[in-house]
Amino acid sequence: MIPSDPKKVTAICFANIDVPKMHTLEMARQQGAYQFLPTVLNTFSSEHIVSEMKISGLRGRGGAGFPTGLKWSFVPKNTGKPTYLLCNADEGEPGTFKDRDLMRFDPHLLIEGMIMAGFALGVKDAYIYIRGEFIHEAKRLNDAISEAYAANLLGDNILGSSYSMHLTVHRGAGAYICGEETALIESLEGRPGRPRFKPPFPAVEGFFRCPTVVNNVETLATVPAILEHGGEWHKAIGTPNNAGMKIFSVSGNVKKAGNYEVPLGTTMRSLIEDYAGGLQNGSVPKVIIPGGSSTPWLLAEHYDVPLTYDDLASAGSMLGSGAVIIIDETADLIALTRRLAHFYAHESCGQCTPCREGTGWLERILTRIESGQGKQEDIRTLEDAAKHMAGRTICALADGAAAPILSLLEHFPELVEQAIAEKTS
Amino acid sequence: MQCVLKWLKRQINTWLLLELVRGLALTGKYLFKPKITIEYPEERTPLSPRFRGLHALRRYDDGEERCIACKLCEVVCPALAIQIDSEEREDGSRRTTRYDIDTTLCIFCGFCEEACPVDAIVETQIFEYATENRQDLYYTKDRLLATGDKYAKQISANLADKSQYN
Amino acid sequence: MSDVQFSPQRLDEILTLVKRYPKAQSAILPVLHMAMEDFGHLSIPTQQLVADTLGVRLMMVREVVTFYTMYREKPCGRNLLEVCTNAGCMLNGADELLAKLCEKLKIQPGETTDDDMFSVIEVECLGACGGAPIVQINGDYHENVTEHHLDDVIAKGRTHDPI
Amino acid sequence: MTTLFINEEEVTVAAGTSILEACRQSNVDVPYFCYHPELSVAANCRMCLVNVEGWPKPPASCCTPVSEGMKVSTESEALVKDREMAMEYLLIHHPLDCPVCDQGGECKLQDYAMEHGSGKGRYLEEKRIIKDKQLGPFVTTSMTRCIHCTRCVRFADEIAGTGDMGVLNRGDHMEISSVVDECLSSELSGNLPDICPVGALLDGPSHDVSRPWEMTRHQSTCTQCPQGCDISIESRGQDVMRIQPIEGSPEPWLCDRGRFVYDAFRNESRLLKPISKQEKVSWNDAINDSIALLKDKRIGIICSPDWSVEGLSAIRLLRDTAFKNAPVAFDLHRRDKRSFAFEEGFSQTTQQIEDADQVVILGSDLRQRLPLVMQRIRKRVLADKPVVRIGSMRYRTNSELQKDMLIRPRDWVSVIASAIEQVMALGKQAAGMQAWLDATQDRHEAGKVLADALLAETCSLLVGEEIRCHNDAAALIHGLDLLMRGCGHAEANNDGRNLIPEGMNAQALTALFAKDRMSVSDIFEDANQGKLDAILLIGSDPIGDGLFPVQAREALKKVALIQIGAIQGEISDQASVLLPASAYSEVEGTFINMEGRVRTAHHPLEVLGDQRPLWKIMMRLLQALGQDIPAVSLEELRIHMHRFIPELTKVDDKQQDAIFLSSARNRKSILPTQITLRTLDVVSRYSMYREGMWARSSELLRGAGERQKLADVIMHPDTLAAQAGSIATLDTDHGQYQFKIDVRDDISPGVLFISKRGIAGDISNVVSVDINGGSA
Repeated sequence: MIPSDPKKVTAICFANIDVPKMHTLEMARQQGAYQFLPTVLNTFSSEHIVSEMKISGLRGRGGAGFPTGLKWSFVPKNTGKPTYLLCNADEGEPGTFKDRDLMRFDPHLLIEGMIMAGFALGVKDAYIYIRGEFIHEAKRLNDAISEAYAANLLGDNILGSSYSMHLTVHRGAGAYICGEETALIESLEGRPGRPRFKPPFPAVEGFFRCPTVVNNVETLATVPAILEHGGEWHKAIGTPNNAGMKIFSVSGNVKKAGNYEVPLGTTMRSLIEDYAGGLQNGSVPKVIIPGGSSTPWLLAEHYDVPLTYDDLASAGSMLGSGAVIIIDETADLIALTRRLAHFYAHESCGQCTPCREGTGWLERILTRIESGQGKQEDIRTLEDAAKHMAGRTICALADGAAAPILSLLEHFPELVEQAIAEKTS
Repeated sequence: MQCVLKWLKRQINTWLLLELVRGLALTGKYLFKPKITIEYPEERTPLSPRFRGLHALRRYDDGEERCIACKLCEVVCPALAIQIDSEEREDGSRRTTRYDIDTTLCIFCGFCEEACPVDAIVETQIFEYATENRQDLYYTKDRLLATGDKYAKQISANLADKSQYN
Repeated sequence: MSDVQFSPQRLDEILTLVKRYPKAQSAILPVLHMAMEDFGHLSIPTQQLVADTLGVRLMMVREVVTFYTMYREKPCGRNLLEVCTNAGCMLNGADELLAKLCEKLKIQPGETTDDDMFSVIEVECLGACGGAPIVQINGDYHENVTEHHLDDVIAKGRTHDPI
Repeated sequence: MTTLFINEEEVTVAAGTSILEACRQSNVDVPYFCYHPELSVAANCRMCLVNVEGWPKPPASCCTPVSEGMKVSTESEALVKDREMAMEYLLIHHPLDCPVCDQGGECKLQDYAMEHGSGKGRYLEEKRIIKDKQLGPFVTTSMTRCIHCTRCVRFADEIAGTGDMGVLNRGDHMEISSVVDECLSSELSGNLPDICPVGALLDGPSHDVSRPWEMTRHQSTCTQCPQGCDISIESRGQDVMRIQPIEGSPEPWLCDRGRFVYDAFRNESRLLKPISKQEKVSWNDAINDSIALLKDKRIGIICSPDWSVEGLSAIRLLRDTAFKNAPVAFDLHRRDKRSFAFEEGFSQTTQQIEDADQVVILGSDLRQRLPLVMQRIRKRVLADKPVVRIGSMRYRTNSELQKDMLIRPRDWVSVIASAIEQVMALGKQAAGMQAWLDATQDRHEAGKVLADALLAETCSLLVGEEIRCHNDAAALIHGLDLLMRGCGHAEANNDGRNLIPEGMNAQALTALFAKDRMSVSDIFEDANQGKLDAILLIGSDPIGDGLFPVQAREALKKVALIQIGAIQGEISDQASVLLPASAYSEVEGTFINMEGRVRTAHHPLEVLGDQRPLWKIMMRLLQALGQDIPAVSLEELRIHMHRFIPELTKVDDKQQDAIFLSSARNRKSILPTQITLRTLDVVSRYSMYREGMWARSSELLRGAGERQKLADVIMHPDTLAAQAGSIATLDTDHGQYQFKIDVRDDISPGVLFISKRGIAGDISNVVSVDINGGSA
């Protein structure tokens, strides 16, 4: 149970994560799932929900941090076309693993959130796009959905109300780019996940050219608590412009890697030391990747940065999906960068020239440098190729691909130069 | 007075054969100086490796002709002396079926050499290709290749020499 | 028509599935997953079957099959070991683990053992970095994998038992 | 309208226009690869980046709509660097093989590399190599050069509608592929090399032969179908290398027939010297021999509609001066023998057809017959505008039609009658409707489809060969006109339908020969009955094409044939004298397409051999016949032409696109007649790859036609239990024929589809046949 005093809230999405058998409807109901749903369906209006969401200050938990209420308010009414709600569960950003836990341990929270969101947006058909590798998680969700259908929580006239919604789990098939919302839509339409250019935005023309809202798992899982306790309650958690709790997936050279839900505004040091058991080696990390591999690196000097969208932005990085990767002194940063470059080259969808050709090129240069064949001019080439890729493409994958390389060149130029100098001779 | 002196001077020059003596002295001087003329065709002056003489088409070491029928020489030729036809050979490569140079039109500017991306057409150091009729000055592909084959070594050496100025 | 066919139950399942989407083409991904389950890999006749079943063009299916990494056009070994070597796992020794695994099986990443028992693939982040290093074995996530664990897996796999 | 600033210049464009389009419209140069005005926007090449004031990142101009007051700049230091890098990215895997690449010299990548590239690549690793694809005989590929702009994929999807190209793999392994080799089955496939901005897709036939700078471009008009596209013929010396569409013409594409027919331009079947009694002779001898056969004789004139209007005017002058009462015929497919029974041509422009609320295709294999009109129909379908079809076969199209009704040709009367009845029931009236209706008995359900479409605000009827070749064609067409008038789509006394003509110049032919025009079969009949002494055949092949080869052969046993033409056909063996005339690609002249749109060919190919322009031959014949010569120059001839067709006086270069000749209206009311019918209806099929002397002489088109594998005779399996491969004996008006039958279930039962070539042509003029013993 989530306390109604915002000061006492310790978890929203993960409130019941440790409850055994929480994935069953029986146990979920015992813990309070779906209790508030009839109230929402029978007494709340769509406008009310959207305005509560706006008040709550909830920002998208998938990476971009766009205010959820605002996103919902963009959906045009009375277009004559159906509106679709898609849950983005294509969790693929290296370092991120929060949605997986949510879905396998507390799937009903997500389902409840989707019903409420769907109700607010007038959605008849909603889909959960889950990454293909999550075979068991997809099964968990499907089982939970079956239970929900059996209990009339999904389907026609939910709980006797006039609202009907169908929910389908759709498995991806191994493409990081499908986590981008328009690529996800393309993929759901049965095509390769190649992002679309915007405008038109999905809220206006998305799934099969109909208005579509795409939200992250964590975002949707927060909705029931907000509607139950009110937008103001949620706003009171965290810091003023960065309201609420956030799950951080901590990985890398820490003692206790895992998911930790903390209020926004908690410092990085506190997250690592109080929750993740501190570093494997040493006391201060060499590099912190604060929001998944696509976000620029922070150094030890930012160890005390409060974890909010705004503070991380002013530190020169991003909160992203909240995937904190801690790298200590033992790590080979060039190898790590090369590995990330390989990842982006492998995952580039291939449509935009700079990303298609640039990601592969960057990987090959880094491989060469790592294997001792680097040349002095490679540094300049790396910088050029990375810089002119970022922000010149349809989606942000190129930005993500450029970020680690630009961070490496900015913060550790001597490492690269050393690698080139040492091994070439 | 001046007039008389001038007349006297001329008389002396004439009657003492002084001009002849001076002339012979000059001749005599060159008789003993080293000679600068050569006895062409028995003797020849050295030619620059960049000399632009008769054209030749070159081959690769394995005997494959270099020319890929890109027609850049044809289009660059200011005298319109080159004519090329091409087609896809059975192995899929682009080759000429005709490569003619009309040397009566050619002004030996060397642009064809410059334009060639594969060093196929070159101008050799051959300049003695005078013929008894104009037809023989029309060089077909076979003749150009034959020239290239015959002087292959020399052409390569010249190209190697030239390459240092590129 | 080729001899690759879906079973009647599968066809029923596909029919139900198609109804959940506004257009049948949406079902290409899930139906391809089913085809992978039924036929092990996606040959061109299988892709044609999927296209015909859903009433879409073969090219659409081809595009999807070649774009997503989980669809295999060629058969792989009986046991598929997918080792994540991305950042989180790499920082926790995934590269060494992969090297050891390959050494044990005497193959390179991307290859299948001669007896067709094991295929090893290097994959991108599996989304479970908290349990790095991760190996996905026949679809199951194995977290905090050690060399010792891999020995068990190989031993089990050799006995023809499902891992 | 939206006003914005491009490089500080104020520009006003339609709202929703992209920045790139706005730049193009105001002649501001923005480099791009993937954008194509006729295709959807992909925004993947990232070459067209521009700066917009206040925007943090440079947007791709092709996919960013303009907004009011937007300040766009297309030149800045940052953009120079961005473009330089975009070129570098594109070139890292692009081979440096410009010297052997046919695109070299007209390559966007080459041009932009010079303009925007840095001149030096820093990529040191291995380059990507991609296997070439087989895309049929017209397209040669070199996929390693591909820059993945996906124009070809979008073309195959959106324009050709075949969808057989796609993008495989991802990242830098991405490649463009066709799904199965050799499957590019579009009749527009020749456009692929044109839209490829680099040398990945190249023109197959001219591969490795010529370079762009060697080409001389000749502007002309294609007469391979009534569409009459503007073409640019590219020649290298005497050889014709390519035919391409002209930018800015009404149609942006060119069909394969119009494009690859050039193969016949330099074919041995070209008639280059006068021939008399199978021997090459001088012009003087040939003219003398012709005069011996023509002077003071009763002659019939058969001419192709595809000559320039000047040439046709000269034919009229010849007839008026020397052969006053000679019958003239153009159509090789007209079974309806009533003279001046109906006139061909459109009453709408193709744009109006594209925009209409409803379009009905009546009995036409539109994709084969008018591929570019089909293209417009496809655009409609993609825009969710309805298209319905009634016909005796579900001819393959590249778009899904809303309704597709199968009928037998004998049902046309009852279809139209049923439609008339239904619109009359709704109070729509036109003078003559009732009389038309009274002359009929049966009603057909397909009439509902026609009537429903006619009730829309605007409606276009595309009337095809099934009706034009019907032996009650005049009545059917009149019925359709009545429907259009009754439903308010056409003024009283005007045509409303768009009757797809057999060839070019339909409207001009009406003006030139209206009263004297008859069916080709009439001329052959007259010859057979001894009413004629000679036939003057100007440019067509009634034995190789058309419905009357049997009659033609019989007639030519009795009368002499003088053939004038640019190319020999199957009939040429029978000709006493053959006079070589310049081909359509080799004359300066005026052409009129099916819409009545006037096209002028200004800069034709050089004349080959001893050929003369048709009008000069006509004048020479007149002179030899001892008549005054009405025109000694093209200018003088044009004075006569303007006398015959006054509308053409308005034609000058600048206005030619605006001038349309109106199609003549039906002058009299023609009612359906009863025809005795036998068991099967016969429909002759048209193939763009084998119809006409030019197409048949073009090896390229013949090859493409063979891939199509058109069977000689096809029937529905229900028709007399026909089985594929069985031999059927057909009882016709000309005796018995035996055929191997092919079976298809997308045609109407009771119909025999005859492909026009081979023996099948012999019975194609028969309206109906009986079938005997479908034994194997």
